[in-house]
Amino acid sequence: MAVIFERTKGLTPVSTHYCPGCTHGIIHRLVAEAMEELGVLDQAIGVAPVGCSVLAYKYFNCDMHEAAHGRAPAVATGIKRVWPDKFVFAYQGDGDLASIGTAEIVHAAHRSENISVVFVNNAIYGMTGGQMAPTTLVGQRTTTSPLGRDPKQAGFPLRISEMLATIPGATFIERVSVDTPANVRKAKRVIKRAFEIQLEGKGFALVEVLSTCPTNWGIEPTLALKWLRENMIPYYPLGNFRDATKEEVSDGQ
Amino acid sequence: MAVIFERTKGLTPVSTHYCPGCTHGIIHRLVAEAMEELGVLDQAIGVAPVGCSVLAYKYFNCDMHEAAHGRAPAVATGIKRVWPDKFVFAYQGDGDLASIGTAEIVHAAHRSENISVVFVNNAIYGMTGGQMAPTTLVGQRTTTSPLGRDPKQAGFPLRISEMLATIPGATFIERVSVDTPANVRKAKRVIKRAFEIQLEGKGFALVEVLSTCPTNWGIEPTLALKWLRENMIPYYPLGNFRDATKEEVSDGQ
Amino acid sequence: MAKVLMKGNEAIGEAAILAGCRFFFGYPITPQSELLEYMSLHLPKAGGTFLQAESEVAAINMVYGAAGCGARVMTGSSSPGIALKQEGISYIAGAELPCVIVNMMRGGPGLGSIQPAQSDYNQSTRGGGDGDYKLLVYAPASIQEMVDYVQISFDKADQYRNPVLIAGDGVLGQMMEPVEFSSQKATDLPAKDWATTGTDGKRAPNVINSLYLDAEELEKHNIHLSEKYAKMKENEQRWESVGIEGAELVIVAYGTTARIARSAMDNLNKQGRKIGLLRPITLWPYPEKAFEELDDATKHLLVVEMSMGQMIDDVRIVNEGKRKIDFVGRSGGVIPSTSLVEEKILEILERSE
Amino acid sequence: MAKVLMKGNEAIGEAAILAGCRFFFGYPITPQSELLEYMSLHLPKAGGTFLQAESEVAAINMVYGAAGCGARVMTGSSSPGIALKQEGISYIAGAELPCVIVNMMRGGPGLGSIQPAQSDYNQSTRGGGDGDYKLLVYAPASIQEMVDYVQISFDKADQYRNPVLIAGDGVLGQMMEPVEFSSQKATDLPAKDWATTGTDGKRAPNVINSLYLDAEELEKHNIHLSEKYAKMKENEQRWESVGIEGAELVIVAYGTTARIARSAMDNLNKQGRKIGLLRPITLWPYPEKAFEELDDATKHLLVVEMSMGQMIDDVRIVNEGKRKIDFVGRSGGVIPSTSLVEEKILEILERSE
Amino acid sequence: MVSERTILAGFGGQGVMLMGQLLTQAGMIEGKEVSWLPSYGPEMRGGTANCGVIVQAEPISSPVVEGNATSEIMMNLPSLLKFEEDLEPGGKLLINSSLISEKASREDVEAYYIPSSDIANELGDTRVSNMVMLGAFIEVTGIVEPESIFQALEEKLGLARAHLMDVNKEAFSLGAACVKEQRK
Amino acid sequence: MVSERTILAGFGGQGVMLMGQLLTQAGMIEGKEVSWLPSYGPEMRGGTANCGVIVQAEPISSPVVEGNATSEIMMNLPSLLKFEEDLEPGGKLLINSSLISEKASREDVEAYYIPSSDIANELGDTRVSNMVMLGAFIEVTGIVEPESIFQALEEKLGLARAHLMDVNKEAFSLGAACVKEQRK
Amino acid sequence: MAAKGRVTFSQDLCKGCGLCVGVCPVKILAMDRESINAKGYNPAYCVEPDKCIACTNCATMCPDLVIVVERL
Amino acid sequence: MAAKGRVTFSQDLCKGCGLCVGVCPVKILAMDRESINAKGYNPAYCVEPDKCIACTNCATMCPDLVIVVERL
Ligand SMILES: Cc1ncc(C[n+]2csc(CCOP(=O)(O)OP(=O)(O)O)c2C)c(N)n1
Ligand SMILES: Cc1ncc(C[n+]2csc(CCOP(=O)(O)OP(=O)(O)O)c2C)c(N)n1
Ligand code: SF4
Ligand code: SF4
Ligand code: SF4
Ligand code: SF4
Ligand code: SF4
Ligand code: SF4
Ligand SMILES: [Mg+2]
Ligand SMILES: [Mg+2]
Repeated sequence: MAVIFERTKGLTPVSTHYCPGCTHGIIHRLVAEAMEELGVLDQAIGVAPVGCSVLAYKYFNCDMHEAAHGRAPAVATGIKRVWPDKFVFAYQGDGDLASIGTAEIVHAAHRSENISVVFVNNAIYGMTGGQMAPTTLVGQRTTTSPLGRDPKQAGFPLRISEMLATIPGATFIERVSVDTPANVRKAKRVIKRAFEIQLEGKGFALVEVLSTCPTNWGIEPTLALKWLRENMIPYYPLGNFRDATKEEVSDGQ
Repeated sequence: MAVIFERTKGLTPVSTHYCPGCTHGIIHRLVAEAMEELGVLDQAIGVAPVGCSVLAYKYFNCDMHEAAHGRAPAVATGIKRVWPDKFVFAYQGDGDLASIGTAEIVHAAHRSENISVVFVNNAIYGMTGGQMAPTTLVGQRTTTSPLGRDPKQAGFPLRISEMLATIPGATFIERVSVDTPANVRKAKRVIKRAFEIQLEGKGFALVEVLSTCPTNWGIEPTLALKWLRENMIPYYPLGNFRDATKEEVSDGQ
Repeated sequence: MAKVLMKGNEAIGEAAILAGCRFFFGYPITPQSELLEYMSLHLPKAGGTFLQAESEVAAINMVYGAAGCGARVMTGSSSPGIALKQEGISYIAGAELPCVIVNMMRGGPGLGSIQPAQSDYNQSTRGGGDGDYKLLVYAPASIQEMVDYVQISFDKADQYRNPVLIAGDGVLGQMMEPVEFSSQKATDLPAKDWATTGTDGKRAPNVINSLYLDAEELEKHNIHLSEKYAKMKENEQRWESVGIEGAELVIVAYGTTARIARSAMDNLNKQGRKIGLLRPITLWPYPEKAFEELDDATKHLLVVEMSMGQMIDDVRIVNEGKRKIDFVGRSGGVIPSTSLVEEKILEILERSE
Repeated sequence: MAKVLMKGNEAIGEAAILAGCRFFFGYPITPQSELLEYMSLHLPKAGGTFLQAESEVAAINMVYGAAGCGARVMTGSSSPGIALKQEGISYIAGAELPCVIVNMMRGGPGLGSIQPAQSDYNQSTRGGGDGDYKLLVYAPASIQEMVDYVQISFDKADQYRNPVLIAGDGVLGQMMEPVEFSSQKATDLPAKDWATTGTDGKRAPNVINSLYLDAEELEKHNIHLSEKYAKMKENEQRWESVGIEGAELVIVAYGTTARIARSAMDNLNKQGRKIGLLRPITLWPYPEKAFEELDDATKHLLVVEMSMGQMIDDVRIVNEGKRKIDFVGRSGGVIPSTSLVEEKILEILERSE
Repeated sequence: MVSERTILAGFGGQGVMLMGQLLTQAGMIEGKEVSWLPSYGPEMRGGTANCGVIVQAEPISSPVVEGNATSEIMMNLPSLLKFEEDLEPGGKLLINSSLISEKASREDVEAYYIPSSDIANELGDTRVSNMVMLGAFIEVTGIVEPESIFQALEEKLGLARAHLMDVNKEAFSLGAACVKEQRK
Repeated sequence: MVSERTILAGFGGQGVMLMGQLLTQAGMIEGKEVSWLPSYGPEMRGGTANCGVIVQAEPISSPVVEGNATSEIMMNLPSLLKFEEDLEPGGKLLINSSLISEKASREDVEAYYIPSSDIANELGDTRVSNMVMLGAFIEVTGIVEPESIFQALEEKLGLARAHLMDVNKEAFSLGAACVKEQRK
Repeated sequence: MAAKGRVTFSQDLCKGCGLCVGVCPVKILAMDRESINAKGYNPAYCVEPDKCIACTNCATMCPDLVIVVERL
Repeated sequence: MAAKGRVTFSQDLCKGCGLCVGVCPVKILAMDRESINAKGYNPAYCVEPDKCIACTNCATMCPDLVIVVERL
């Protein structure tokens, strides 16, 4: 008889403030387990964003720094430059990373900061009540696209992973999803791999995780997973967009 | 007997403040000629950046708006949304566009703002005295990379055109150079094409122009052109990176 | 027109549309997001454009562009978002463009809380941007007043070619009150012949700009701006005063806290006290003239704010040592209670009796 | 140690390195870029890290991160760049982290000019960010003083866990003067047990944060901050006064203008006048105590600034109507001349004679 | 003088905010001075919702109802525990007894126990439990006429949802009836 | 009392800033109070450069040299036109007569005309024309010892460029000689 | 033959989202519509504990770490 | 046979950068080391005007619009 699944020590023993069925909770667990399994919890400094996961500093069981909206990569840069040997990660939402924080994430990748970023794309601004994000799908209704996102007005959704993958310093970029147990397990492996890249000193790694927001999508949790699968994955294909550790030459030339 | 080359009406009759041999002057002429030839001068509103071309508002012979550092695409957005039928262009340097203004240019492309951007990449901050830009080449000495740009510390140079070309809304992205008469003529055609795309209402177009900064490179003007050719073009290949007007489907899917 | 029950944020949006605002550039933030949301639905219907910018920085620079075109344009945010706009606001003031900025203040500093506060008084009146510039700052105290001041703000912005800030707070943004959208007429305003509209071949190019590389030129510009601000100081001070004649103590408070103070005052006056209220409606220019109305009976001023006390500086400046100044307030998003104010007043009066 | 001739910007850099600063995050801007440039060459030699950030916004947030780690960290910019940092500064103040920020002021508003100015007085002392917070603001008047105050700034930042701003201007940044880097000893400072260093399995996680979703919690935090600021107000006021005893007029000026004012004062005193100079070294806390030293002979205060007059507010606050306050200054990047100040003084004295 | 300062509180989803708005709107329809102030705190994510409503003859200064409530509608236990102390002595306390088994802890208030969730359930629509409470509230306070509430509701529902009027009205009168019962 | 407030101005590339720094450093070496204040305006892109240097016994208050210069070194015509009025009556005005054919327009100043570009050219290094002017200036003012200037120059040049000392020294003495000539 | 397992729910942490229910391959999980936990939700529970095959699907999808899985 | 052309220099606008000189296919442009223009630079000029083939290379590269080219 063996316990094969239990609460990770990477999370503090508190209940989160997330809405029922919000997949932020799953992603928190994956990040925490990856840190625990890699044995870096006591050397880790995490950066929480502004967004629904703003209170991540209460949940991850390691030193944490709460950043300004969008600036987590800059804050993480400041931390990593001071402690090059510690494990530094940022956890960001799509409003945080793909909108207000665009410059900061592009340039963290550009400098190939040796940090790990977990990018939770739920195609909406969860925290502030469901406004449109750059990642909101065409036609998707939000409180600031009440008739559905109109590409004529607001453009087509931004694919961050594809964009960042063109940057020489972006060592590792992969998109995963947490809509099924299989995908959750896959996501865990990818997050762990991204973290290892930092431990190997190989530079910037980002994992984009497709996530749900049952509350602001107005869809109950199980159907939200289905919606993610049927609507988000076709536009945001899963897979690796760059793994410079496997490229012959990774000098940006 | 015919005048086959004379001063364009697109420029005011003043001498610029640019250093001798600075190719900002050539690029100004190309932009001005393109506007004149397309007959949009009296319907044009240009946006000047912060950088050596900050005084562009004195040179272009049309309504002009001087933007804050890096924010020209946002200012141009504000203008274009008010006057969708006027011709709106932004002129930006590489510090302005590729560093502080990263978010603004990415999102202007993301929304496919129907504007034209002329992006002058001289691999340095000219105006402020030759500091490192995101586009500064590896090993290039600047006042803030006095021993040469070290990719370990500052990453590999950012290729903006390649990056923006991944964005669905970026209708047209091309890189040109002004190092030879042939390349200057080519640059003119490309700039004109980019402007036409706006006139056709097809969305965001950006032309990256490789340019020199003899003063801060510390290289006299003719050799600066050679340096550009031998060092910049290999890293920043010339060519078109996206022309969605030629793609079958351009709906971002 | 009949009264309707509306949320403050939404009422501002409607008032702006009625005042001819056709462009809104903003970024979501609690407790202001409903303004964005309202605009996203209703501005297009009025033939206008709503755009959710990628950030507050982008939003204010879009406003800068649109204002340069001569458009009636608005943006809104809350405290940390307004902090991000400071450079842009300084540019707009420097380039002398009209626009209206709404701040639904919340607790700070930093990320703070999302609850109502008035701790951006300094940020609003002293400018967080660089250089010598001033905003015209209105601090309405009810949804009706907010609505009225939206029209006034756009008109004054045009008249002075200056950005106008409406300083609200989470209470005013979130609460509902009946409101009337009277068809207030816009004042006669000068033509915007400075705007970027394309020359149309009919005039020399217009330039929108805040750069003056020649320091003497910039100084001239600064002197011009100063003269404009002096004019605003002379003509635009607004306030409301209630029961100040012969008052033993006058409360100085604005916005939501002025309403709470008013309740406290009414309660005490019913008990036979003589308490007055001086409510600044313009935070800049500060209503210095209002203080001239105070009479010798008044020995005490009590400043009430939802902050640790920021308006005190302005009261001290006007007061010039004449009366005792006290302060009571709550901060961080806590709304002071009527009884807190009453107790403080009684304490002051007892102390001095 | 022998004197060396150094540019102000470079001297700050050297002083910071000597004071143990090992991290600098900045973005180029005239007239401050030499500080960046100096750091880019010399900080790595001292085992430190220089990083040119993608923007001022990123730079201040890198500072936020590094300061959270307990590092001695600095950033520098000039006026519009400082405007962009306001949100970040508010966060750092809210999270109570030590760091040193240098502002080499230039003309504003907006892009303004690149010439020396002091028109960020409000931005520096009143905070352009949201919420109730204060910076400790030093305004040195010579390169030597800048150097000395770099060490003091780092120490005070650590002591109070508060950002410190060094308010210079284009003149101080660009000029050269002989300077001595005395091996000033750092004061005894508390251990930074709050820093994010990784728990090492030895303690509970540390959190760096400015968010308090519960308003009452945030208010508690605000009260704690206020108490800290009160302590700073009590203990950190600094100023220099020259010849104020029996002075008929006292000039109030800081930084570069204080030096010009001093020349004017010396000239007039040689002509038999009795002019004094009160030079605030801390702009916040404002050296209110200095004004207690003034005696009854002094009927006039003359504020001299490279702005349209921003420090006047603080002088009015302290003065409480006691003395006549006049102002003379130049703005937009123009440096006031000694004779301008002399003429103004004579005009005031004649007027009142 | 008719005047009520009311705190309404419960879980998100219980229609607390709407209940407050209907009351406010009804007051406005009758030409009274009214205000509605919601809490919009982060606790909303956690699931609680509350608002303060003032309906009175004189102009409203402070819109904050805190410590001086003349009446309260408490839809769940956490709300009762949090807000009970804000009621003035003699105030009216309406408790949703379907979800709250506790009694009022104070003796100086006038408490009513309305099994509103159960009543709504019986009506076949749990969502109308707020209308049950509102009916009870109007019966207790008489601050506005039922007709004004119905008019406000009609405006809220609009044409598309006009068919919901009946069940809401029924819920309202069952709530009122429940109070009459208790008063006997 | 030895004291000079000097404005040095010319084209970028004429070594004006360096000249000012050497003077300042020399003053410091001699234990005098000194300051050097450059203009760093946008006109630098256009190609002009100027700085103000103060060398005196008492501590320096205002480092700004404007309207009260005791001496000036003008390397080109635009500089002369711009700064001539800043010279105090009786001040010393050193003019690079190789590039400036105009004479001083004021009569109340002591003017010297040094063909410094020509002299430098003859020495085979146009870059040392600043040292020619500096030699002349020191000869005129005596504000510091030539040795102090040489020591300052040595420190500036460092080991790598120590071989340039000789030509600079020669330029310096030719400048001084030129003044002696004119004084006769 | 599939492994045998046991699932334990910390019911008070459960937010009643139902994600676990849908992913159980042997369909033995359900929401307990009868009871309300401390958080105010109907918690999930295991209807037929014996049938659990210890696949961990439920725990993998649970956002609130409610479930511990053992292999017997 | 190549076209014939004429180049005219607004010498006072010239900044002496030399870009025109290097791109003339018939090598007829040079810097005038003798004269200094109003801006203080040695301006470019055409040494052998007759040989101009009106290719516009020089004008194309001139950053300061100094040169007008005519085809004869
Ligand atoms: C400067 C600033 N602007 C805006 C906000 C308001 N705000 C808080 S969270 C958020 C969006 C969060 O969305 P996202 O990053 O997608 O995270 P999610 O909540 O969806 O997980 C915004 C706009 C803020 N706190 N600060
Ligand atoms: C907010 C802000 N930060 C910094 C500056 C200073 N600054 C002016 S121009 C410039 C860089 C310009 O470089 P680039 O965009 O490459 O243009 P170039 O001069 O090379 O043409 C900088 C950093 C500024 N004016 N405003
Ligand atoms: S609002 Fe959306 S993203 Fe935020 S906790 Fe709720 S479900 Fe998750
Ligand atoms: S500094 Fe460089 S980019 Fe700027 S004008 Fe001179 S050469 Fe051109
Ligand atoms: S472990 Fe697998 S089989 Fe067992 S209850 Fe969970 S999902 Fe069902
Ligand atoms: S997934 Fe977790 S929180 Fe959701 S119902 Fe199942 S046990 Fe409860
Ligand atoms: S037009 Fe051609 S041939 Fe004639 S001068 Fe110019 S470059 Fe030479
Ligand atoms: S290219 Fe133009 S500016 Fe340069 S030398 Fe030739 S003519 Fe003169
Ligand atoms: Mg999101
Ligand atoms: Mg550049």
